[in-house]
Amino acid sequence: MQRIGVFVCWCGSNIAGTVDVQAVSEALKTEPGVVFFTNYQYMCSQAGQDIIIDAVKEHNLTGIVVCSCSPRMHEATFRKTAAAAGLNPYMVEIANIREQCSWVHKDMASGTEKAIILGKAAIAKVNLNAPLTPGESPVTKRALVIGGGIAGIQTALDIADAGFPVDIVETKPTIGGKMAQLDKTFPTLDCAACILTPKMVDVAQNDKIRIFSYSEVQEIKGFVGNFDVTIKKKARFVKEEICTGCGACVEKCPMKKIPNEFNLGMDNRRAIYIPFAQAVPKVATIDPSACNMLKNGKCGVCSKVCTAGAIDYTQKDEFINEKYGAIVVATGFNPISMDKFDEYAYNQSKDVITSLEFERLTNAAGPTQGKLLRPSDLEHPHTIVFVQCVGSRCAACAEKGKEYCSKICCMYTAKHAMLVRDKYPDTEVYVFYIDVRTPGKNFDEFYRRAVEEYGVKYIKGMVGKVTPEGNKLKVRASDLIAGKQLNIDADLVVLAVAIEPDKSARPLATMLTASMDTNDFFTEAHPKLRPVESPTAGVFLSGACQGPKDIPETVSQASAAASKVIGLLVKDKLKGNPCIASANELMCNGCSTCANVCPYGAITYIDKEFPMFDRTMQTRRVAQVNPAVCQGCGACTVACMSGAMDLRGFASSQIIAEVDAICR
Amino acid sequence: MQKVNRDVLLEKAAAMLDAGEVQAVLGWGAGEFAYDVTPRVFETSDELRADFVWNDFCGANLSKYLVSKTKKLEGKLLVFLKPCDTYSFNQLLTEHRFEREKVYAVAVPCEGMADVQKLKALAGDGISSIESTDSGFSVTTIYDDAPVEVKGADVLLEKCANCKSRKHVAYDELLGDEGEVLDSNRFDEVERIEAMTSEERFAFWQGELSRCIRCNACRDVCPACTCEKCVFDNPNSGAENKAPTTSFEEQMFHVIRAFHVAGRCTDCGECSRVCPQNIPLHLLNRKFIKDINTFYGEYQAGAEEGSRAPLVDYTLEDLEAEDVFKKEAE
Amino acid sequence: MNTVNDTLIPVLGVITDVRIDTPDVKTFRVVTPDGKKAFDHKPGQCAMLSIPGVGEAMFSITSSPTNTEFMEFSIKKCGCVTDWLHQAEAGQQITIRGPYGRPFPVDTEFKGKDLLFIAGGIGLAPLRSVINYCRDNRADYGTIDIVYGSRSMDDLVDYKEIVDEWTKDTDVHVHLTIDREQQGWDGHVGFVPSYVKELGFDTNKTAIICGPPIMIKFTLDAMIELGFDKTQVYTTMELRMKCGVGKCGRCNIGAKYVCKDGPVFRCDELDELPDEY
Amino acid sequence: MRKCSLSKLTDLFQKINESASLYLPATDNAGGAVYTKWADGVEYLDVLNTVRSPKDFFFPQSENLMEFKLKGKNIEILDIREESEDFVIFGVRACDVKSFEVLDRVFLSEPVDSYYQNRRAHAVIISMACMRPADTCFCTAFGIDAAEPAGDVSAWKTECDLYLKANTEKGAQLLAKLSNLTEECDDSEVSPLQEKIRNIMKKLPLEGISLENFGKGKTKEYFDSPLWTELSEACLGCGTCTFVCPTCQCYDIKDFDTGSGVIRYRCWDSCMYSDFTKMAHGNSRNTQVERFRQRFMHKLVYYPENNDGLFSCVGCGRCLSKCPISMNIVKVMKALGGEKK
Amino acid sequence: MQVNEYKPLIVAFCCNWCSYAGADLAGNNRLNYPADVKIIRVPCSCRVNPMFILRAFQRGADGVIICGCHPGDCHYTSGNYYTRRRMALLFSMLDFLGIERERTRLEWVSAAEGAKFAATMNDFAETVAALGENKRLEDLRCKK
Repeated sequence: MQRIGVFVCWCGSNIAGTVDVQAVSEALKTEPGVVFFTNYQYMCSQAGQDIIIDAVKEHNLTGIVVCSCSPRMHEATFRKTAAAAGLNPYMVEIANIREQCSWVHKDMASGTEKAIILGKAAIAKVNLNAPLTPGESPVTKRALVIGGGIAGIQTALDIADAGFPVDIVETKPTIGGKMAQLDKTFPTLDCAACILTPKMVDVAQNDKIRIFSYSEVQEIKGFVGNFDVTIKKKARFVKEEICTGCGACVEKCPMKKIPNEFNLGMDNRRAIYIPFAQAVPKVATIDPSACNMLKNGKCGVCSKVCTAGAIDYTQKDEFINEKYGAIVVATGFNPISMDKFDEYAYNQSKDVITSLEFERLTNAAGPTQGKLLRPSDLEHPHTIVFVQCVGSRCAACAEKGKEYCSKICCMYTAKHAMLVRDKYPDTEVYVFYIDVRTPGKNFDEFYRRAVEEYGVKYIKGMVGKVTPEGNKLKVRASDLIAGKQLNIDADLVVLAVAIEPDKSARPLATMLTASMDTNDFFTEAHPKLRPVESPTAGVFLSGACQGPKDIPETVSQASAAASKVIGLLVKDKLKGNPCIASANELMCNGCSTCANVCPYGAITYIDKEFPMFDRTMQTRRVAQVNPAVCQGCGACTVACMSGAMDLRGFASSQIIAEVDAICR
Repeated sequence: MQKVNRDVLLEKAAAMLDAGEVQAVLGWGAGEFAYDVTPRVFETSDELRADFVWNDFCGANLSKYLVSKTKKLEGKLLVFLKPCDTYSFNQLLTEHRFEREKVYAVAVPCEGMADVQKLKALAGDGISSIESTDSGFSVTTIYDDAPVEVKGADVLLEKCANCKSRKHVAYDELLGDEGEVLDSNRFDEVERIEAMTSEERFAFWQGELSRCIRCNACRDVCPACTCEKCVFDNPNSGAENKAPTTSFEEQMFHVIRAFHVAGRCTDCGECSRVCPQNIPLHLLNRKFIKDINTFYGEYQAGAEEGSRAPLVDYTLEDLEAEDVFKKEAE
Repeated sequence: MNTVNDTLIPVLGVITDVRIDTPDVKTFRVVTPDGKKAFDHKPGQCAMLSIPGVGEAMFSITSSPTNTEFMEFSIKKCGCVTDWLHQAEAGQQITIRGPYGRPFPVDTEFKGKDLLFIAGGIGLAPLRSVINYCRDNRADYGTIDIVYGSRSMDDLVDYKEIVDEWTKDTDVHVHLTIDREQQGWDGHVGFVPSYVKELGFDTNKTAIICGPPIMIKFTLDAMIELGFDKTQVYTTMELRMKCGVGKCGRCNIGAKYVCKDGPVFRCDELDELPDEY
Repeated sequence: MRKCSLSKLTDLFQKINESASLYLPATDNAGGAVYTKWADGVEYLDVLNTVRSPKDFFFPQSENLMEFKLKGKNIEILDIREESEDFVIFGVRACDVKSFEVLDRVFLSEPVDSYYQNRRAHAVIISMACMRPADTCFCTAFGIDAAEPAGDVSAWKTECDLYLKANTEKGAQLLAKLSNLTEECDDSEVSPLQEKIRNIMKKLPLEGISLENFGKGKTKEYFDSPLWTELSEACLGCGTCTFVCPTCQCYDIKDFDTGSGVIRYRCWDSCMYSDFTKMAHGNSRNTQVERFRQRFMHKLVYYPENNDGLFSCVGCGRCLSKCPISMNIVKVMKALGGEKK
Repeated sequence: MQVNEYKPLIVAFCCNWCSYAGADLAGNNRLNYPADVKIIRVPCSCRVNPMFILRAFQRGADGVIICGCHPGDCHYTSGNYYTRRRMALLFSMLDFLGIERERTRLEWVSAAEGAKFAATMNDFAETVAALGENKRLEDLRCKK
C-alpha cells in the first residue's frame, strides 16, 4: 500500500461549480492509503504544483491522486510535478472530475458523488502502482516525407536545412503537387509557378534530400525513432539518373491521345511524358497502360531517339528499404468527385468545370495557353457563373458531399472572378455563395476589391440546377437577399468543389497506426496544442492531409512539422513509454497466443531453464517482450489465458481495483 | 464394438518397445472392473501384456498427458490416439506444448466409447461382468444370473453420440481403416437452448451450474487447459476462487473457462465426460464453436497444426458485436 | 450461540509499536484495544495474526510469557500478510487468535539443564521467547549459551537487546557471527554450523536450534559430530502451521500434525516421521 | 421397532417436516440424486448413493465464518453465527452414517469447531439399509454392516413397508412423534431382509478387500513404496475424489472483500491440489505423487493412527465411479497388498 | 421513509485514444449524460478482459459498456478488431446463459465524437435503467 496524497482541483469554477470539492477531499481521506488530502483552485498552476511537491516531502507520499481535468490534459504536468518532488512520475493517477464529471453533470449532489467515486477508483489504482522507468531506444537521424506537394517540399527543405537527411516519396512522376497546377495565388496574385518552382529546384539540388518520385510507401514497421519503411519505386521505364529531360522522346512518341492528368484531362499527352516543363525530377516517364512497346512490343521509338540511352523497357518496380527516425505525412488533398452532383451537369457539359480546371484554363502553360476559352468550342465565354460550396458544408445526413467547409474556395473564387474581370472586362461574372468567409491577412480586402473594384456580382443563394441548352448553360438559382428566382444563361459554370484527403491517406494511416477522423483527415495529437503531430509518436502532419488549408497555412504547418521532426532527430536516444507488457515467466507456458495478437511483433520466445523444487532444471518456452517495440495496447494481456502477460501501468489488478472501487 | 482388436495395438506397442524405438507407451491400463480404465505409461512389454487394454471404455483422451510425460523421457513416447484425440494432439502442437519429435503417434479407429453411467442405468447396478458384442454389451450383474443385452448405440458417451469426425488428423502410423469427418448433430442441443427465452435459459443454466462442486475435473482433464498456473488458482489474478460460493462464482468459472478455450477447444468432450455432476459443459464450448462458425466462418480447432485460432485473428469486415443477435436470428 | 467462542474467531489487537530490526524484519508490539495482553502463552507457541481482506498468517510469539503487558512478533517481509504488516503504523488494528502449538518443554525437560540456543537469521524470533523466559526464571536453568548468526551485521534481529541485555547477564554467553567480513564488525565471521563446531560445546547441554532448513541440517550434523544425541536437540517448525487447530489438513508430516503435535519437536521425534519436510 | 406402510410415506415425511426440516435424496435432474429439502411433491429417490455425500449438512462446501468492517485503522469483528435449526436427514446409507463418526473425530476434538458442532447437534439421522448394493461398494471392509445401518434411527425398506428403529434418544423422540403413522413390530421382521443384504454383500466384486495391512504404524512400510509413482501417474490433480468423499474434510479459510466489508469464509480444499500445502516455508508436497500418497496414507494409515484404528474411508464407492481417470482407493489398496489372502 | 429512485450503475471502459478523448470532448461541449456512468481508462479496448466485465457485474454494476476506436482507427492498428471478436463471442455467451443481452454493449466512439459519446451513454443508461437491477449476474455477498 502507498502513502497517498489526494489533491482536488477546483479548476476555478469549472469543477467547483458542479462538484463540492471540499466534500470530495473529505470523503477521500479515509480511503486506504490516503495520508494527506487538500483542495486548491488550480492544481496545475505553479502554486498548485508546489502544494503537491511540499506534501510529498512533508508526508513522505509515495503516491499521488489528482482529481482534476482529463489526464489527457495534465497527466504529463503532474507526472513532472511528481518527478520534481523526487517521486517516480508513474506514481500519479488522475481522477477526471472535469471533462467526465463537472462538465457533463448538472447538479451538485450527483456530480460530487461521482467525483468521490472517481477519486476512490484513482486511489485504488495508485495503491497498486509501481514505479516505472522508461526504456531507451536509439534514433535514426533521417526523416521521411510522404507527399511532394508544397507541404512536403517545405518540410523537407526545413529538415534538410537543419542538417538531417530527408527522403520525399511522391506518387506522381514529379513533385510540386496541387500548387504546381495553380495559376495565381491569393491574395497577392503572384504566379504560383514563380514561387513554387524555385523551391522545387532547391529540393532537387539539396544533397540532404532524396526524391523518390513515382513511388509509394509499401510497408511501415517499427516505431518512433526506428521506423523501418519499404518504398516501392514504380518502374518508369526510364533510367532516372541518365535521362536529361531533353524531351526528344516525348516529341517522337506516336501515342498522342493520352489524357493529360496535369491539365486535368483538358488536353493530351504522349505515352512517354514529362508532366510539365519545370518538373522535378525532370525525367520522362512511360505510361505502361498507354505504351505500345510495353503492351505488345511494337514501337520502340523513344528508345531509338534517346541519345542518352535512358529508355529501359525491362525496368521493374524497385523496393527500397530505409530506416527513419520520423515520418511526415503530407499527402494533401483532391477535389471530390462530381459524379453524385447531377444538378450541376458536370458530366453532361464540358463547359461546367471545377475551379482547379479553371486554374489550368487561365494558366499560360495550360491547354489554352492562358486564354480563357470555354472547353466545348474554344469560344470566349461572356457570362461566367461561379458556384461556391459545391459539396462543402452539406448537412450531416446528406448522401453526398462533406459536412465541413473546404476553407479555400471563397478566396480562390474571388481570385478567379477578379482575374476574369481584369483580363476580360466584357465578361459578366456571377458568384453564388452561402457565406463568404474571408478570415486571413488581407483576405477580406481582397474579396471586397473583387466586388467593389472589379464588379463581380456576388449573389447570396444556391444554384438549383444547371441545364445545357444549345451552346448555353441555363443556370437556375435563387437570390436569397432579393428573394427571387434567377435564370442565367451562362457560357461557363465554374464549381468550387469541396476538397477531401487524398485516397492514399487511409491505407497509409493504417500502416502508420495513426488515427483519422471520419472524413479521413489525419487526427492531430491535440487540436490546439499539438496540431502538427499525429497521436502516433514520430508521425507528423503537414498540409491538407490534416484539414483544408491554403498555401500560407500549409507552409507554416510544414515548417512547424519540420521543427518538430528536427526536435526529435537531434536526440540521440528516445525514452520509451514504460507502460508496456511484460510476461511473468513463471506462469508463461509459451503457447504463442500473445505473439499472434501483437500488432508490433514485439513478442518472441526463448527456451529458458527454471529450477524445479527437486533442484533439477526444467526447460520451458517462455515469452519475452521487446520493450522498445511494445506500444502497450494490452491485446496480449487478454489473449493470455493464464494472465502471465500483464501491462505495466494498466495491470489487471489495477483495473480490477478500479472496477471494485467504482462498484462499491 | 471396437473393430480393431486389443492385440493389434498391443503387438505394435510391444514390438516398438522391445526394439527400443520408443522408450515408453502411453495407453490405457486395466482396472478393477471391465469399465474403469486408467491412462497409464507402460515401460516394458511385459507390463503391456499384463495390463494394457483397448476396449469400449477407453474414452480418456491421452493427448494432454503428452505435455508432462514427454518432459520426463529422454526417448520417444508411443501414444495411442482415437480420431478425436488427434485434434487435441494438433492443437497442443500448435501451442508448442510438447515436442513432436518425442512422440510416436499411433492412430486407432474408434467406433465410439461407452458411458458407464448409461450402461448401469440400463443394465442395473452390481455389475459383475461386461462382454463386448458386435452391437453392444452383454452385462451380468450380481442380482441376476441372466445377462442383460445392451445396444452400444444406447450407451455411447455424449461425445461419441455426437462424434464430429472419425478421421485422424495427425499420426505417425494408422492401425486399421481411416474414417471420415462426420456431419454430426452436435449443435442441436445448443440450438434448443438458444430457442428458449432468456428467462428459460437462465433457469436452465442455474439448474445445471448450481450442481457444480468446483472439483476442477473439467479443467484438469481439458487438453486446452495447460496453463502453468490457472487464473482460478492464482491469488493475484483477481479471479482466484476455490468454491462455488455464490451463483456468480459458478457462472464466472464456467464462462471464463469456456472463453479461455474458445477457438482452441477441439470439442473432445472430456469436460462433460468427467463431470461428476453431469453438467453438460460441452454445451458452453459448443456454443462458442457454433458462434465462431456462424460469425467468422467454419473453423475446427486442431484440424490443422499451426492454424490461427479465431480469437487471435480478425478480418476488417467482422461482424459487429451489436449484430451478433441479428445474425443468430437468421 | 454467540456465547460459545470459536477458536477460528479472533480477537482485536492493536499494534502499539513498530521497531525496525533489520532491513526486512520489523518487530510489532500488540495489545488488545483496552491495552491488555491478548492471551497468555508458553515459550515457542504461535499466534495467528490477520488483516481482514489480506489474510491470516501464523507467527511465533517472540516476547516472553513473563511479559504480561504485551506480545511481540518479529516478522520478516516475505508475503502478502507480512508485506502489509510492514507498511502498518502504530495504532493499526489487526486480529489475533491463539495460542497454538506445543511449547518448548521449559518446565520439564529443560529444567536444570545447561541450555544452548542456536539461531540463524529470523530463526532467532521463536527462540527469543524461550531465551527471555529462561533469563527471567534464571534459577531454574544452568548456563545459557546463545549462538546467533546472520548474513550481515544489519541482519541480526534484536541486536540491541542482545547487546544491551543478554550479554550483560552472568552465565549467559552470547556468540555472534556473520556470514562475511564487514566493516565495523570485530566479532566472529563464518557460518553458524562451523562456528558451533569451533566453539565445541559440552555434550551435556540441551540444544534448541532454529533457522533456515539448510542451517538446521548442517548444525545438527555438527552437533552430532560434537557428540550430541538427537534427543538433546529441539527445533521448531512453525512455518508449516496453517489453520492452527490441526483440522485443515496441511501441516501433517506422516501422522503428526505440526499444529497440534508441534511446532516444537525433539530431533529424534522427527526421525520417526516420513521424509516430507 | 416401528413399521409404516409405504403408502403412508408422504404422510410420514409431512409429519417429520412439521417439527424439523426434512432432507432426503431426490433427483438432481441429471441422473443422480441430491439431498433435497422435502416439500410436497419432492419424491424420495431410493438410489444407493447421492452424488454429493451428506457431509455437506455439517461441513458445507463453503460457509461464512465471520465478518469484518474496516474503517481507517480500525476493525470491527462481527460474529455472524446463528443457532442452527433442527433438521432430519432421511435415507442416509450405512457408509455415510459412519462417515459422520470420522468427521466428528476431527471437528469435535479440541478445539471444538463450533460451526460443525452446532449443525451436528441439531440433526437427527435416519439411516437406510441398502437393498441393492453396487459393484463399487466395499463398506464391509470397514466393518460397516449395510444391513444394520447406524444413525439416530435405522430404517429398512421393503416392497411395501418401511421399518424404523430408534438407536438414540434423539431417534426415539422422533419416532415417538411418528407413532400415529407407525405401528409397533418385532425386530425380527427385518431379519430376512438383513440376511438377504448380507448375502449380497458377500457376492460383491470388492468383497475381497482387507484392511489387515493398513492402519497404525504402517507409515514406514508404505511411505517410500515405489508403487506411488505408478499409481499416481494418471492422476489429474483435480479434487473430484475429495469433494465427493464423505470423509474428506480439508479446508481453506479465505477472505472475500465485498466492497463494504470482509467476509471470512471456509471452503473445501483438496489435498490433491498443487498449491494445497503452499505455506510460509514453501510447499511440502510439490509433486502429484506426494499429494496422491498423502490422500491415501491419510485415509489408511495416518487417520487410524490418531483415531484408535478408525479408517478415514467408509467404502461408499463414490470415488470409484467419479474419478475422471478411474484411479481410486481400491486400486491403491490392492496394489499395496490389501487383498484377502 | 425516503423512496430511492433506482439508478443503474454503469461501468464504461474507454480506450485512451478515441473513446476516452470522445468522452472528454463531450465534456468540453458540456453534453450531458447520467452521472451513473463511470469511466475506466484503458489503453485500448483490447485491454478489456472479459473477467473485468464479469467482475463489474459481480460487484454491482447493472451495465457494462466498452468503447473503442472505430474499426480501422485503432491507435494500435488492430486492437479493436480483437475486441470486436472477443466481445461478440462473450456477449453471445452471456446471452446464452440467460443474462440480459442489453446489459453489455460495445460501441465505437472516436475522439471527435463527443456528441456520439453522450448520446450513447444516455441511450445505454436508459436501456439499462429499463431492465432494472442486475439480478442474474450478481454476487449476493456484494449486496449493499
